Amino acid sequence: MNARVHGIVVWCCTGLFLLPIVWMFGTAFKSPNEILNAGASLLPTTLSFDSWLAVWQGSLFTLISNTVLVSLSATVVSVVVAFFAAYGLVRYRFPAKLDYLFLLLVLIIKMMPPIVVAIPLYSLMNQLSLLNSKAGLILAYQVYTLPFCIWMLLGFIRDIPLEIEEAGAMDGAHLFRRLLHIVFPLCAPGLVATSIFAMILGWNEFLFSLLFIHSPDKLTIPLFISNFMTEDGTAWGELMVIGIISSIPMLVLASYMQRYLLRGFSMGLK
Amino acid sequence: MKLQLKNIHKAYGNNTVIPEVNLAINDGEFVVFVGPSGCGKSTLLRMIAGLESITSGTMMLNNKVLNKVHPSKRAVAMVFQSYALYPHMTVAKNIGFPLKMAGLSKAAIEQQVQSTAKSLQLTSLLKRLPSELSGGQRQRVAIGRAIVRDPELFLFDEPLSNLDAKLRSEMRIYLKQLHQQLKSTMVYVTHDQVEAMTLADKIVVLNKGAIEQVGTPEELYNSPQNTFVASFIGSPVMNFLPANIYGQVSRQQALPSCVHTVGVRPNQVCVDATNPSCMMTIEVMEPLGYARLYYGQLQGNAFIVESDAQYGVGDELPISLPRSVQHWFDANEQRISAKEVSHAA
Amino acid sequence: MFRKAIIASVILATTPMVNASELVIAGRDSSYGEAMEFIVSEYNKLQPETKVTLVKRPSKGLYESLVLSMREQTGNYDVILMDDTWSTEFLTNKWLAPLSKAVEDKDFVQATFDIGRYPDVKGSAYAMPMVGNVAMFAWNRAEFAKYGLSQPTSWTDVLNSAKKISESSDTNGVVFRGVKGNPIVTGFLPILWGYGADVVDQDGHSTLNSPAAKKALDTFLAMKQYAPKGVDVYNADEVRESLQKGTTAMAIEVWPAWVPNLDNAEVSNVVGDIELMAPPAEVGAPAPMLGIWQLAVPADSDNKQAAESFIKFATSSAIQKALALDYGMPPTRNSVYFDKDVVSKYRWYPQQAKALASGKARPRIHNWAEVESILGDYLQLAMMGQMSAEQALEQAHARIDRIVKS
Amino acid sequence: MLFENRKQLSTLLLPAIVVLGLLTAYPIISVVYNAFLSVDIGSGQHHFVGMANFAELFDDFFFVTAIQNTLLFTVVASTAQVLLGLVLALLFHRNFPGRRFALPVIIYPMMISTLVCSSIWRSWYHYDFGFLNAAFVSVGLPPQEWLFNPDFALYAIAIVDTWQWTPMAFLIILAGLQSVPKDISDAAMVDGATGWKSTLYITLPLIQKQILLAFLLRSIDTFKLFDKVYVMTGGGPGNATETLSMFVYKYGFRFFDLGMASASSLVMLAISLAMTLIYAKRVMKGGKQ
Repeated sequence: MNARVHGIVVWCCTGLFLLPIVWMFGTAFKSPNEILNAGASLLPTTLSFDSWLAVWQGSLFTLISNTVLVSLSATVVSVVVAFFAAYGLVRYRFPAKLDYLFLLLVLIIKMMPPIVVAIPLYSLMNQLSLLNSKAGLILAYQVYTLPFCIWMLLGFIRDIPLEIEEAGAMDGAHLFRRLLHIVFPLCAPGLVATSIFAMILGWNEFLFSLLFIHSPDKLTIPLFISNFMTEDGTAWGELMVIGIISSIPMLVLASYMQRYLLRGFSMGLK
Repeated sequence: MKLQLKNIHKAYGNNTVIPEVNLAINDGEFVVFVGPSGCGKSTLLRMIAGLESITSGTMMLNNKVLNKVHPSKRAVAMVFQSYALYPHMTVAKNIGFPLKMAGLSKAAIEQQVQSTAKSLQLTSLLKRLPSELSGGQRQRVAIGRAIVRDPELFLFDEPLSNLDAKLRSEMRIYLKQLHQQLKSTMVYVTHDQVEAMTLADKIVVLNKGAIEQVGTPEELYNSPQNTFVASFIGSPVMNFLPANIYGQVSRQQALPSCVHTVGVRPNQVCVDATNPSCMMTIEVMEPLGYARLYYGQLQGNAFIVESDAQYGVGDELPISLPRSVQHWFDANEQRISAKEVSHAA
Repeated sequence: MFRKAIIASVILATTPMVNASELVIAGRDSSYGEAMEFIVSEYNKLQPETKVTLVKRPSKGLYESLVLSMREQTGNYDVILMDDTWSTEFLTNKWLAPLSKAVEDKDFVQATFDIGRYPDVKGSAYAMPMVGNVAMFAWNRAEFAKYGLSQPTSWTDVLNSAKKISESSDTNGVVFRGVKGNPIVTGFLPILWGYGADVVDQDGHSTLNSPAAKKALDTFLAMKQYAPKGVDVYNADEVRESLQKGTTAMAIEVWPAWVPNLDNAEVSNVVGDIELMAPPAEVGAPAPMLGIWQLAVPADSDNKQAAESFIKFATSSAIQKALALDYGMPPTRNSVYFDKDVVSKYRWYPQQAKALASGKARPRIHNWAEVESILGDYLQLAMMGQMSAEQALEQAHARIDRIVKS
Repeated sequence: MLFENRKQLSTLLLPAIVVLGLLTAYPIISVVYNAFLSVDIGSGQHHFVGMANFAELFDDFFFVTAIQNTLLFTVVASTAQVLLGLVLALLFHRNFPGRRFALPVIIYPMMISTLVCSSIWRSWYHYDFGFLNAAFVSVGLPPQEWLFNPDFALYAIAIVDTWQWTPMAFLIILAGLQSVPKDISDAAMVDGATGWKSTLYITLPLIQKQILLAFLLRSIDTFKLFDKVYVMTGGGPGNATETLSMFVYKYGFRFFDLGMASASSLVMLAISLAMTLIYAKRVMKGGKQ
């Protein structure tokens, strides 16, 4: 397959994937009346900003900045903690297969339905006086993100040839300098992928945010989104607008980070 | 004495890899560990590097015990088989890395990297990533990274095995020059006896985790201590014949009774059309250019002869086995020196 | 708006000042949220010293938040908005604080106020009714006239009219909420009650195996063939849509809050055609289903006094009138139902007041949600034809009897 | 020697152990404990009921259906996602015009809030007014019953999940591909392996761990399927899309019946553990000296 054909094929696949997103953007710019009678149309006949005006309000900025703060912090904490843990688990020898046991336990945590975790976690957070605080939410998100990050990073760390690290040690780098100068940059694609996922987990998290936060000035985006889907009906235009607004920061982040993802080094032997 | 290994023992759990090794390496020596794969040579090297722990015994560098010193603090440099270049760093960064770890200033690093690169003819490649280099270039970068900080000891772990034959012999000469130039102590691991012979001041032959013999290349070649060393050193491999068969195929007086096996190097067998002691049917012939290798059997024992005489496959090769170049081994495969024999006689 | 401006001054004279404090109110989003926001802003005009924080929970999140918070006694909330079906659980768990005698007011529709008393209708009030929802029956008078049908008075009438309309036109006869869970149950309850049957009796035993229940379910299932395709996944959205688009002639269960725009020509094709009335009964008098949203003070609140004053304010007639007119919130006070401004906007309000007065609350059992969910599961299976009406009721009966906690 | 220092190891693992221990020890213990209790949420009173909760669950025809549905969904959705993700990753592994822009686009569905995503598709699936049926009719195909056909509803949701989460499998596998040494595939080319052959025999085995990881993570997530069902079908029609998570949700949050919620969670855990252990084991292995 030559590069041009290859490109066309990929872009066609991409386009197909994109259809619902085009619809989302189209609907966001349709007037309420046009939404009602949309049928098979993807794009609006006339641009309408009604939905945007309805969503745009003062609290939106607070909501977004809260969400960015919470999910970014949760991601950083998770990725750093998981990076160390995964490194230890991959490289070090454990007695009695304790490493596998630990990984299995981590996996079980990941498998737990968040709802059953939420109820006891609520009591715990209450006792720690962490209810209704962003710090508490960041901590609570670790239940989702940390097990995930540990498992994600295992493979990427394992892919780094041992000899490169040994060379680092011979060159005078002790553990933490080796992690910083060698392991960390070499895991970059894996770390980026992991961070994006962790970030998404935090970004779209609904349940803990609903239960653990009650001050309006600390709420996150997903709760705001649910405002547009109520028993009284779904506000389609508004829902699509908030869908776009809430996904843009993630998209920007992912676009920025993708170069690390696509960089990748040949770590082969020859 | 630069490096001293006393009663070094290595085991993984119940699995003993190195039963006991004692070795002394002098300052400025080029020492080669050679042996078949799995003989423990790499493990030994990695213990010197600090990458493997020492189960028991004492290792001393410059008369200081090294056992518990972390590799990063040993002032030992190592060149890996895979070169282990940092894929995300340019050549300059790779070479400068040990200096950076040692806490040198940027200017100092820059200056040393430049001079090292110059000596290795890498100056034009400094901005490249390892993935953009050829095998030989990577090799030189790996060496550059090792020499840049002037270590107490250089370790080489089969550094040439990933290169093609031509490059390998070039690099061999280069390494030899480097050693003469730096006059530093180097320990080199290989499974290739040619490399060992050409490079070493001192060869350590290892087998099953134990040292079989230590000596200069000539010593090892001329008086191998046992059949293992005898067969491992020298190419093509030494011919071995049981003492009784040797008696039949050579027209010699009876060998001392303690001799069990007789070894003759192929290039020391005479092709003697006029007065052969026996004939060998040529089964395979390999021309080397300056000579030919003839493969056949003597009374059921494989035998190789190197000679410039011109014979073909199927021909009967007239050979005679001179006494002066025979190696005698006893029932335990240990060398019996001529002195011992004459003494016994 | 002029009316809003005068409310504050009216109430200023009637409400005692309370000390400066901070109130956190757990409310709902969407129209309830906007209504609450209005109340809060009016209250702040009156009590500028009191900082009121309104927490708008999504409708599927309020209950969970409340239970967790009150169970752990966090004291997070000072005022809560709650559905009357939750009150039995909250009250028996002693999670609510009693209100003072001062909240009693004869102006409230008695049935809506009594729902907040504990342990029985003679007990003291623990909650005040803010929104007086009552399930109504909707029918399209114009459509009925077309086929010479008259107002249905029994469920058999409904079924026959549905048949007639469906068979003679493209219009569907009847629509209801068929989606699994709570919706299908509330869609079915008016019929069940209309047949004189119920889910549980006074002592909290399941009575779903009664012959009347069987008849009710048969009627309900028979209606499916005159309902729009896919009614098994219909929810409020779809019911409203079918009514307003005029594609369906009747709706079994319509909550007034869903349809403030029935007569709004911009979104409705049936302006002036739809009648809302108390649901028909097959035997005895109609028993419309109450859906009261109450305001209460959690026992763990630290500002009970201020909270009570807020609740009283929020349920005052001036506020209710404003809520009814501007936010379509059905009131709970007689004076508002018969207010002429209000009636001129919602012509069916007198009907609604009547329905409210004779309204019936859903069973006062501890775990109604669970009972409702079980019943909903089996109703759906029967609706899908995967089980006969008899089997569905029998199995629902057995399971409900086992788990019900009164 | 590099990796034998216990103190270093504890330093590395301690943060994770502290965070996870603090957050999950109590929840895990309480789940296991509560599964054998009958708990009254209000008073906090509880008494031991042995296996009664489990008996109740397995006696419930809806629960058994939920297990079947969940397993079917997990297999279908995670397989679709990993396969599609693999194909996309292989396509994206080679450079092409505009790759830098196509990548963010292709992972965009994952960034959209699940609520919004489920709503978009709920609207698309609407029988009368939905985009899909409108598109079908406009090209002369009959409209489909997407969500209210009990035989198709689960697959309809699987389509949505695949749309949203294939990007995750794609990214994991792509990241794996990026760390495959280029010279290996080049060497394969020299050895005469053509495109797909070199992919099949050379590349795939090298990224086997990433493929397994994608499978592992996706099957855990799909096994927990909740939001989409909640928004799109509520578990219906009938019990066609009833899942285990819906059960746990119902017991945990609608009824606050901690005993039953914990018991159903344990059943969930047991099944998902049994299901994933095979590849979890293979993902865990290797990498040490």
